[in-house]
Amino acid sequence: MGLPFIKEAITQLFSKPSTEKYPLVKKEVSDGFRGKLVFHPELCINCGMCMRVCAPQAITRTIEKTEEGDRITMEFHMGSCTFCSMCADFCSKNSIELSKEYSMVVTNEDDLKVRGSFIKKAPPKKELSPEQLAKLKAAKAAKDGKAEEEFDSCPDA
Amino acid sequence: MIQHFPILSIMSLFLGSFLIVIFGGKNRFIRNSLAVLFSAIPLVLICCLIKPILIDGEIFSYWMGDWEPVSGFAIGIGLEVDALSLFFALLVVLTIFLAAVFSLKYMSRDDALDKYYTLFLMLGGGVLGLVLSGDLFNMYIMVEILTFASVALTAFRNWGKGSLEAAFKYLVVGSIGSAFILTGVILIYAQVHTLSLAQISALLATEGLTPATIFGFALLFAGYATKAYIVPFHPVAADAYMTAPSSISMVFSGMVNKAGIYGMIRLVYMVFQAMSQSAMQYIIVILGCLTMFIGVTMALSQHDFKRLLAFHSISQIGYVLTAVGLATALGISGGLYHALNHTLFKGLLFLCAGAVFYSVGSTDLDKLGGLAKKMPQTTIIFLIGAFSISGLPPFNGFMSKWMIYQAAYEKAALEGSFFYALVTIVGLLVSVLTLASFIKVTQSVFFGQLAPGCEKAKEVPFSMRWPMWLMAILCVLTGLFPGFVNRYLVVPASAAAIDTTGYIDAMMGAGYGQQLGLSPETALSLEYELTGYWDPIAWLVLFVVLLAGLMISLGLGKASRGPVRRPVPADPKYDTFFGGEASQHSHVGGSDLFWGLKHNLRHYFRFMHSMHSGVVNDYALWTVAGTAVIILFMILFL
Amino acid sequence: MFKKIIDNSMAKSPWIYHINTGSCNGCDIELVSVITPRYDAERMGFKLTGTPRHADIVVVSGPVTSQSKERLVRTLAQVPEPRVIVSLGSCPRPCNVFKGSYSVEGPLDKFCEVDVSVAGCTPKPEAIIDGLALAAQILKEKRRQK
Amino acid sequence: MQILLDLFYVLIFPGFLFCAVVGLLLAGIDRKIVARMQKRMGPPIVQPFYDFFKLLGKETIIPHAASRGVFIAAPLLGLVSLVVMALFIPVFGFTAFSGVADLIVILYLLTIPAAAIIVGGAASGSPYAGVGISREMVAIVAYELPLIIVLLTVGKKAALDGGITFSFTEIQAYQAEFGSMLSHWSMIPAAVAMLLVIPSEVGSHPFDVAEAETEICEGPLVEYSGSLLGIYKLNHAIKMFILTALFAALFLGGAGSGILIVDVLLLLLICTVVTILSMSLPHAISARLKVEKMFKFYWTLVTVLAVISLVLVWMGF
Repeated sequence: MGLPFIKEAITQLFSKPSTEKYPLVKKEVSDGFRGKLVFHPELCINCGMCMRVCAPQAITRTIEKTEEGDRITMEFHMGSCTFCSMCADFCSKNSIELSKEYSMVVTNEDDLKVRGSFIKKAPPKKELSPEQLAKLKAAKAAKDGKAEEEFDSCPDA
Repeated sequence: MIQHFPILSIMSLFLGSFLIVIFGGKNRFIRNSLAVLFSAIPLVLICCLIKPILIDGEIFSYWMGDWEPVSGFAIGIGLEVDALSLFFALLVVLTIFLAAVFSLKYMSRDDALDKYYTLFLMLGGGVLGLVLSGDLFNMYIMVEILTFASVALTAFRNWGKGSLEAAFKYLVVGSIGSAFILTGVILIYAQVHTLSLAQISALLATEGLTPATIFGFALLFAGYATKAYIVPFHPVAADAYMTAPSSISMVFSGMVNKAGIYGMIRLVYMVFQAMSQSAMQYIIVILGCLTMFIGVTMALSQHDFKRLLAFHSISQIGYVLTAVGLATALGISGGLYHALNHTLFKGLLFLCAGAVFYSVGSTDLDKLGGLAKKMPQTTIIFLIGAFSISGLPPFNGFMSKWMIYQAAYEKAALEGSFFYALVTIVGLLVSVLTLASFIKVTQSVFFGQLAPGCEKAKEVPFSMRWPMWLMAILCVLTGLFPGFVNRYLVVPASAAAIDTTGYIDAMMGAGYGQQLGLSPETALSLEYELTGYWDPIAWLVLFVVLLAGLMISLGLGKASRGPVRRPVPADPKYDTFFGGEASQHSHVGGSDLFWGLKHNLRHYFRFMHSMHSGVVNDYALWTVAGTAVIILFMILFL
Repeated sequence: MFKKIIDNSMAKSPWIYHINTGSCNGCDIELVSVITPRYDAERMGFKLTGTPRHADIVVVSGPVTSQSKERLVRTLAQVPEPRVIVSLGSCPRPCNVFKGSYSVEGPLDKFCEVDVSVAGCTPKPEAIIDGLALAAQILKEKRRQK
Repeated sequence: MQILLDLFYVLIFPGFLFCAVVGLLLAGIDRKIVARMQKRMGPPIVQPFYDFFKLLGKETIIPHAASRGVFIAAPLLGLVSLVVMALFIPVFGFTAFSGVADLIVILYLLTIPAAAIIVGGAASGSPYAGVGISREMVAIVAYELPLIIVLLTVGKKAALDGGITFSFTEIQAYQAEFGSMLSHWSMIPAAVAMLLVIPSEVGSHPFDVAEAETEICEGPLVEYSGSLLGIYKLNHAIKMFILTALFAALFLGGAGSGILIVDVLLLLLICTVVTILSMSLPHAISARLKVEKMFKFYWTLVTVLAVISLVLVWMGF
């Protein structure tokens, strides 16, 4: 029965422990660490790419109509995130980046949500003359009968 | 009048047995009251003898029909009651009485109870006659009576599995033992022409042992060893104890094997005075150690409550024998003390097994479980018995075992013999194994999960409980007052065991020994002291004070401590933890408590299992072979 | 005073019981790494126990799968009060990538009150230490309020 | 007055309070040293106190399947027998209840805490406890044989007139006259055997087969919670003190300095050293043994060591 670790144990007893004094001494993480997400709403263009690539569906977008335009709120739920960094990679405007903050400890789940909102101004509306309006109305009424489904399927038209 | 008490007590047992045959067949009440009455009479009579014999140190001799010795030759049949006889007689009558009371309820579901009580009282009469007798041939007759009564009682529940088989084995091995005794008696009679123990003793002491007497002695020794179930003769005991009704198992282990021990002590100390020879000491101690160790290791691998207790019974008899074989004052006192304790705690444990059988209908350890909630009193009683047999202080087993260890180790120091040091080690180890084994019983019978068949178990009726409680209290008392027990029971008995001259003189008339040139010296002095003697009372008081203090402090700290919750039914919080699994789907189970032990000692256990084959031919062979070895040893070395 | 000692000890000796309810093992490994010499949570009194009866902090990792739901509920019930439940990693509460799976019964909040959640997939050991320290403080508060 | 003094002995010194504090401190030192040997920082030395007080504040759950009385009484029984043992083990010249100390009493008393764990575990009705107590049982049988031999060896060696003794008073007297047992070379194997018996008797790490928390959920303690568990942890700590003190009494005893405080401090020093040697070191360097390996280890190596001493002592060395 060999006991190879006696020497090791005794040596360690008189040397410095390798424990990091974590809560007292904060620790820097290495490069490339993907921590808590930082969102720069001023860069976002509301393309929705991040939502499409997010596997855990941690990103939600809410759109409110306001006076100045649509108020778009991006909400990144860190509690549901896998930190794959796909959203950041796909963001053409670099409005999403993953910081080095790793300590995400909360008692309330809502505190884990990273939000950012910006206002997407509505495009300036063309002023139409009454005649033009009447023309459009007539055209619409003529169309109504034959192409209701078409209209439904193409709401942008 | 008091002179007649010994014979009256024997007669009352036999008379009771005949009366039950005549009147007990029809009426249950008459039968039961006869049984209790005629087992209580000897108890009273024998207790009356305590004062003159144990305390005042008299020796009663009684010649049947007043056939006193003629010109120094004993021609009549004598009873002789000295302290040793009375000591064993007390165990016998106590056991008989308690077993009779226990039987009333316990056996009430069987039929043919008149035959049961007949045999039962006859068995008691046989054992009582044996220990009170002063006549070698009379002892043989009593041995025959008790053997055949035992055989019949073993087979009493003949509907049970294996009881007829056990009875047959008992019959064969018991008959071989009886035959040895008879042959021994014949040989001795041929040499000395008398059957009185006292006279044989005196004549052998003056004339010395011849090869013929040694041969006779060896046969007698082996015969009584068969009755005490020491090692080569033991396998039948396990079967018999297991299949007999529990009240009878209690009687077997409480007094029938004590009868064998009594016979051996009487023979080696008194009649043949062989204990001064170291060869004799060696063979008794070796047999004792073997009995101890094999008994307890076999007990470890048993799956039946009563069979396990039976092997423990064998093992504890090994302690008694070892202690007796040490031939020191402390040794024989320890041995007798242990015999007393063994009667109490083993009787108690067998009664507990009986109670369990009465409530559940099984003694299979694998089928029992969780009875502590159903039978709380039996559990406490069983725990007292288990602690006693394991020798935990302050129960009685501790005291006697301690005397035995000290005797063995002192003997080792005295003779400078390493052998006796090993004996001490074996003794202590066996004690630990006993504890381990009883933990297994406790765990698998009383604690653990409630087994499927045990839901309807109920506490046994009062008439079964109070004999158990009485014995439990006696267990505690004999543990708490060892000084008292020593002074009034054990020391007089051990003094009587070695006081040959007094015995001879009481029987044959004063000065008989001196006439033959026997010196009146006693072989041993009974002065001993226990090194590091402790006071169990002080210890117990301490224990109680501490426990009370702890309870109070825990109670006071209630404000600051979390609440102790009582279980709420159907709340998963109070379920047993099965790793989150529902209990019915759990695969966890500790089936074999001694797996690690058995795995490491598997060769030993395999050998032992092959030895305990259950084949009666084998057992007869062990008996004869064992006897042959004993005879050979004695002729060579004595 | 005695009460105060007990309250203070509460925060200084939290024992952890760890339940894996279908986790990918990532969080489990990181939790174990917390008791390695490098992070050594024992210096703050944390200790992994083997049974819920001894636990103060229950750490749950993994989305609650339908297989593990029953076991989780049963085990959580067996933890004595006061207790704190920590959800470790992204899985237990919003179910992470397993959201909406036929075999996931989560979130954990359906079955018990979750006190602390540590985000990360998997959280760094430092984050786990932070979370456990917070849980210990909550434990003390719970004891005090009682 | 005598009663007050006795109460002081029982409750304060060397009884309950003293051995609880010292035991918990030793447990803390053990944990710290083990951590340091494993290159960790380790908990503060008072950590066992925190654990104990915390457990007092927790809820105590008694499961359905448990038999309530025994479940509650078992840890108390163990604690009481340990405190009683503390009264009997001499601190050099001083014993609280002199003349009653005895090797055989100690031997039996030592089995009571283990039996208490077993009985408590059995009473809890858990199958894990079943596995645990079966292991505990094998452990008891394993370490008890060498322990018996060691005690008998000391009992023979310490007797002055060629006889034997089981009395601590005589053992101390012998050591006061002829120097401590450890200074006789024939006793060294026995001392080593005793050092190996201690961790197993305490249930310390490489030999804690019964309470293997990673395999069988703490074995017999699986259903215990709250203050009852706290008492078990206290028992464990006191056992550490008792056994190290027993080692000190058997092998490093003597007259002492005569001043009680100095003696006590010396005893504590010895206890600490013995704890580190016999418990921390094996804990730090080895993994838990399998139960059958443990049995083999004790019945071969340790027993042989003890027997060597016994034979040497019998030969008069």
